[in-house]
Amino acid sequence: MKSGLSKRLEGLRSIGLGQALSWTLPIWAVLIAFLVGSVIIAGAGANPIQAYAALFRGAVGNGGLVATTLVKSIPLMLAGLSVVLAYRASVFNIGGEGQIYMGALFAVWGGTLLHLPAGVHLPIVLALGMVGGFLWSAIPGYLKAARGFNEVIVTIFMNYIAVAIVSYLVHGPMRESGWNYQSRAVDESARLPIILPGTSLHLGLVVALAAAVLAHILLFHTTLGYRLRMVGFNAEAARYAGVKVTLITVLAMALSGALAGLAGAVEIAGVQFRLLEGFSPGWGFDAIAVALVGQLHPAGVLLAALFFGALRTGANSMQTAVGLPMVVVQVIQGLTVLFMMIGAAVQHYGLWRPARREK
Amino acid sequence: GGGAAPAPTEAPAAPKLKIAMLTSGSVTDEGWNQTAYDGLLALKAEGYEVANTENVAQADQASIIENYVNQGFTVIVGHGFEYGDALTASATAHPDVHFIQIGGIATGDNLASYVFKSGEGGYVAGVLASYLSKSGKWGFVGAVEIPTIKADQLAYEMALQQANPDASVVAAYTGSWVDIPKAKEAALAQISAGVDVILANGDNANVGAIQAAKEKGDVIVIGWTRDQSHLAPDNVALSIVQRVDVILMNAVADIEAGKFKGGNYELGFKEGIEDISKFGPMVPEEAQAAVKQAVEDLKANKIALPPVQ
Amino acid sequence: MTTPPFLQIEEITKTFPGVVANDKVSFDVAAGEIHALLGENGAGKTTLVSTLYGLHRPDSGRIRLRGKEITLRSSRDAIALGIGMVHQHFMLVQPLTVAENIVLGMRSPREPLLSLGPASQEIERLSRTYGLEVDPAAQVWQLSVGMQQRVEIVKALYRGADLLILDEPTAVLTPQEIHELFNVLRRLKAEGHAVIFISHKLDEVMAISDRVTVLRDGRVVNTVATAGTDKAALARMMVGREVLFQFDKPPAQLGDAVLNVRDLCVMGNRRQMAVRDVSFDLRRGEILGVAGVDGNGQSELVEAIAGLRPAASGQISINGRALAAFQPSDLLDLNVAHIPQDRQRVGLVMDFSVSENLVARLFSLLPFARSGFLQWKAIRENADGRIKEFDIRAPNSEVKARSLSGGNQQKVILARELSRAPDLILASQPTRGLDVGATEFVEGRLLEQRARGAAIIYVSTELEEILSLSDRVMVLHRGEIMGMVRPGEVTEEEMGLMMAGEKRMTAQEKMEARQS
Amino acid sequence: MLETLQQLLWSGDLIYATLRLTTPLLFAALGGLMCERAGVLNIGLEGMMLGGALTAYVVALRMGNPWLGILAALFVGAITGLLFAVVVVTFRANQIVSAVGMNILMLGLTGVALRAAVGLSIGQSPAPTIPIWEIPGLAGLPLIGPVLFAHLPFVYLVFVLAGAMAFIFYRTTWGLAIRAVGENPRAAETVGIDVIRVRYATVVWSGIFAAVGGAILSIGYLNTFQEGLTAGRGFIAFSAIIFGRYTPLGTLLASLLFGFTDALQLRIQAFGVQIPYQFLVVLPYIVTLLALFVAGRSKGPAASGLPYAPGEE
Ligand SMILES: Nc1ncnc2c1ncn2[C@@H]1O[C@H](COP(=O)(O)OP(=O)(O)OP(=O)(O)O)[C@@H](O)[C@H]1O
Ligand SMILES: Nc1ncnc2c1ncn2[C@@H]1O[C@H](COP(=O)(O)OP(=O)(O)OP(=O)(O)O)[C@@H](O)[C@H]1O
Ligand SMILES: [Mg+2]
Ligand SMILES: [Mg+2]
Repeated sequence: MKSGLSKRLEGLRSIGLGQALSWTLPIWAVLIAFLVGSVIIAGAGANPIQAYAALFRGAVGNGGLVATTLVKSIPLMLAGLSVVLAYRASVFNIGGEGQIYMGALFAVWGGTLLHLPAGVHLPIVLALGMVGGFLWSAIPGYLKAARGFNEVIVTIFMNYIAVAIVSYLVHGPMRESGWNYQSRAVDESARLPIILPGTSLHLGLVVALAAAVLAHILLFHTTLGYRLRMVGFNAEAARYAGVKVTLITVLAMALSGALAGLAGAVEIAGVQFRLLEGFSPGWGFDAIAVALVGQLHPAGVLLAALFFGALRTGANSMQTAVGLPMVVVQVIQGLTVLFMMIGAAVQHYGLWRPARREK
Repeated sequence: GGGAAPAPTEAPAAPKLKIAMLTSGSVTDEGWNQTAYDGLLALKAEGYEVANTENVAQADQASIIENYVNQGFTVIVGHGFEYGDALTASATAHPDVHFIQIGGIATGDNLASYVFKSGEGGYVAGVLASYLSKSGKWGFVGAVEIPTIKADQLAYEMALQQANPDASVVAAYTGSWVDIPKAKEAALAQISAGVDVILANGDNANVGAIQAAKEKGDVIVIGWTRDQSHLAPDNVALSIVQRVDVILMNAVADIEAGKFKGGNYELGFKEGIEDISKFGPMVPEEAQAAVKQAVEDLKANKIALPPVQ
Repeated sequence: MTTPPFLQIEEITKTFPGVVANDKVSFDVAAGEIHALLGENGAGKTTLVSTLYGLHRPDSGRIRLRGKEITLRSSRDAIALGIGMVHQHFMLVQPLTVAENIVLGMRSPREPLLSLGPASQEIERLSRTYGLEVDPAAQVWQLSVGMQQRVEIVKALYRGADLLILDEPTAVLTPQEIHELFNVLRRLKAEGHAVIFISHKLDEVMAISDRVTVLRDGRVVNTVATAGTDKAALARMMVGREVLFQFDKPPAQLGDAVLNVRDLCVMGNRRQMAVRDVSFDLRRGEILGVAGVDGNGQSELVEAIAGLRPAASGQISINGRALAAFQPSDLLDLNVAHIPQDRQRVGLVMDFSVSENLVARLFSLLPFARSGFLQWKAIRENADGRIKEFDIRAPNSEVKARSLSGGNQQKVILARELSRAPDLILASQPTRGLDVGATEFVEGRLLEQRARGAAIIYVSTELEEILSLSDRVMVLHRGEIMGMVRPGEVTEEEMGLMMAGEKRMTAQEKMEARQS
Repeated sequence: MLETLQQLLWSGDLIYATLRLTTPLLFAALGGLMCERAGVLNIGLEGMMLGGALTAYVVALRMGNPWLGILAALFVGAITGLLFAVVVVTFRANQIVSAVGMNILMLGLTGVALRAAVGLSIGQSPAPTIPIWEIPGLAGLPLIGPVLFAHLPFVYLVFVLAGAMAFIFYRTTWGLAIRAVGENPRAAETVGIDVIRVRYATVVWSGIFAAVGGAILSIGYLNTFQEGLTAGRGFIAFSAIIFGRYTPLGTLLASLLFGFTDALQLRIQAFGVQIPYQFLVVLPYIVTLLALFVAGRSKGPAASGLPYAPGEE
């Protein structure tokens, strides 16, 4: 028997998993979100055109801003890919946030406790970040696959626990000697080099692009990816075909966590260098939106992450230009996700027509 | 350099400074962030062009600073210890811009940090509390444990130890800057454990703690950062006031006078940067005098505060 | 003139995107008539009766009931007009009780409070009147399929149905149950109810109906009086060509034993022992039919052999290899093919392309994968070959399995499972729900495999089919072997008694019957 | 130390606080339970609570009457529920992801609306609050009176509602229809139940319930609002449903467990126990996870999370 929880995933499956949907859909979703957003902006007493102009200028107005937008997209790209891996196997990983924290934590350990030559240190630190996320998410993966726990609750709860662990560590054992509640900074040798001199754009972009390519290869060109997608679409059929469903489910969750952990590690090695409380502004949650707007395709995720990164970057200019609080950007993000989901459903089922038969 | 240099539209005459401020929380928090924002508004009233970004995530600090610099802002204020790295990096990258950190210790040629003398406020609060508490049980409610808050918690406890070795302080943190209901609940928990004086030091958390005291009637709260008596005039005995506006005014004046120097400045009662509000009606003369004396002692460096941990 | 017929269907047309499911369908049904609807898969039978029940809105056409034109916006309207329907897939809510299911959606006399007590009494009264025994307090999931069907009929009668529609009601019943159902239908008919009866089984249609309407490609071919026609004529109308009801099956060429099962016990989903002490052998070139009412351990037996379900005790050995616990992945090594009963939920990944589905079991082997990387070229070439060989009707190998018709989906599974010349084939209900043509195709392929020397386990609930195809037939009742018989040496009635658990072999007979 | 802790456990204050902390959660959870039983997963409870909290605050402040604030929150809750229903019931969009979008949207909207309606002087603008209602007669009882019968009216209400919901689910035709729709919407449709309407109704109610839960926070316990005030309570409510095995009583107990551990951890802190507060703060999550471990699997309604289109075969 299929459990109710795995059945509900059919809802996700039924949005087409990227195959049948038009690539223009996200564009429409974004446009409509901006249109509706403008009503809200006007309602809040600002001029939407000015606001959007400022948003646009603030995101890509000059080379430095483009670089910033890219930098902000990097964690979203990696975390978004993480979501894709899990969702393709029908695992709802809402635990990206906690996995990002764990990845960052492991990366900081590697970057501060190990002292290795450049060229060796950085890869090890990034790999440690993946290990952190991998281990942290293997727990809910196991609880789901072997004990039938609802992974949504478990991952949500584990987010809180991860944040608390990091908070405890930067207050206590890992606190930098001196004044602040923060960890030491990672060694220079553990940092991602800047790839565009004069900007903040670091090598993490290349890491994210490589991760996208690898994720694509993994999903569509390896037997593991075939197993993963098979479990995602139909676990029973997968079991019948000889796939070890429990193992693949745990693995999907853990690999997803590894990518989220990498997002944390790249942010440490590329931008923040040290761990503080409140290290992530909620990438783990934004990543869900990124993955879905990217239609659960690695390439789509890259573009969606760029879009969200640009929103984040441009938001500040919008605030200074028209005096709207930054949360307006969240309005647009939320609307984009909703319209994207509506659009996907409409494309899949047709509008107002009875759905196709699913016997 | 942030790519293409901005085209500063400076008038040939002495240009008015453009001042931008970053806060990690919301500027409606009745505490740390709102106080800073009030300071910024004071500058605005003086005719300066000001801008601010609130709820700044750690990951966004650098880019927002960069953005302001690109927009031609010449003074950038990072309000909190967590801006240390971002301000240090930007200060190096933009030697012609002035950077200010409040509540931290980052320094640079063009980066000055101002930190409240750790523990002074907590000590004064402790002295007052020792007069107001009947039960000998004192409470401390914070949101998230950060250096400034912790330092004041310790000084508060020290004042207590001196006044009454048998009394005890319990501290509670809610773990969230915005969870006011939980802060209220934490205060209620302390009150039910017999606490009758609470020092509230956690931005939004204060609002919750003060409401708990108000609800319970005879519990006293000492507010923090700004005068919080309006939240519960019958319960707020005193607020320790942090004059961010003065810091900013002074710094801006220094900049305009060409006297601005990077470095780390500790400021307290002596410098007029920390202050006490007016007393609530429940504070007896004797206690008022003791508090004023404590302030004087601090100004005269007569009190050895616990070292920052 | 005379009174108009009870129900008149006039020029009903219903299209789905890309399909004209009903094309100007017209016929009528009289009160006290059992009217059969016949047609191949996809002919439009279900669509038509769903329209009659208010689940679809026709694009055009009219429905008259007792001479008055009616408009059905939902099944609520249909129920109010006295139309009741027993769906192909039962429409029961499993965790609810029989009584709750029956009153569901109706106004209660104590609205909004439920009043299950009086309802239960009424249910018991109906049960007695029509011989439909049901327990109002039982939860539906605990009931056998036959009992669930009775609940469905009571549900319709409880709502005061004058017209009862039954969509393939016999597909899941034993001969005895079918017999009982027919008695019920005759009683309903005697009371003046009109009945529309859908079936693929021509014998049943001949036995129960007064008239037959045949649909093909959504159009009415003809409406004829049952008394004036015969099976061959009906089949011809349905398919549009001559249909052979007999295929020539050469005598079995038995080879070595492929499968030995000893004292096998298997637990079912409801924690009951679903298979009890089953022992048998199977040799190359032999088809062993497994007969029984749905839910008597057939699927558990097959699943245990396929490694999908652990054996509680006993032993299974394939080609002389006895494994303590088979894994589904072992089937590849053991060269066993498995055509699962539920082709859409188990046999296929509906959202995978046809080419991906065609390698579902084999994807990790050469030439489809090399050191962990999929070889898409090989996978596509394989698909093109299979599609041609098995005449799979798909626009290309990259369309999703979901978009194929049921018959073609089954062909995809056959094409995959038979591709490696298996030693043992486990075929569970491989023709269920398929029409005459598709059934012919599947049976033909299995006989080919038998001729090649494969050993085949063939599970079916359809007696006629099982008797014509098998070399030996094992009858299961509540997980026990009731009999191991040879077609031709047994009557359908005897088989029916075994399936109902009323006749069983002795232990001695069982021992002897183990081997072919 | 142990003595005081023991004292605390007996003091009644812990029980009082448990009830108080449970109430907003339970409101949201009961709302979520209702639509969950009809087959719609609602992780959007968080955003819906936030909307209710903001509305109640602003309206109570502007109109000077907390009850008008509650009324407005009910209305906004219904609207939010309606919007969610349009997205997931009519358009059949994925329920989990849409809810994630919904939560992001509501966080933004409440932030923008707060500034537009009240500006920055939130601290200077306390809203009138719902008064405590001491149940006449009962509140005077020794020991239990002040603990059980001197609460916000919503505290009594929510327990009554939990009971009422159990009654509705198992004793009325509506409840039967809701359960049927969640288990097998097709079957429900074939007996004339309007599946879409049932789902709309329950989702709208879930919005209303969640909004009340939020309103209790802003103008029941507090008199103010801040961005993100609900701080994850909607997610906890969502998990209380699953943990409570999709029944009203189970959901009630799960919410109580959560409220209790939260009240307890704050009291452990108040007694100066030397455990890093970070670990105490997450105690409710850890306890719930452990409890889940003990409770084992919990199976939701069979059609939970699945979009439904009427008129399919
Ligand atoms: N949702 C759909 N949308 C469009 N076309 C469909 C849909 N479902 C099925 N079809 C088409 O309708 C036809 C018959 O499909 P159906 O599912 O009725 O198969 P079937 O009658 O069981 O199969 P067969 O006749 O091959 O045994 C096929 O051509 C199929 O491609
Ligand atoms: N909801 C639907 N959406 C799209 N196509 C449909 C739908 N329902 C039925 N069809 C199509 O309409 C045609 C008629 O299907 P219908 O189910 O009525 O056939 P049937 O005669 O009942 O077949 P079977 O013998 O397999 O039950 C088929 O081509 C089918 O694919
Ligand atoms: Mg069909
Ligand atoms: Mg049919």
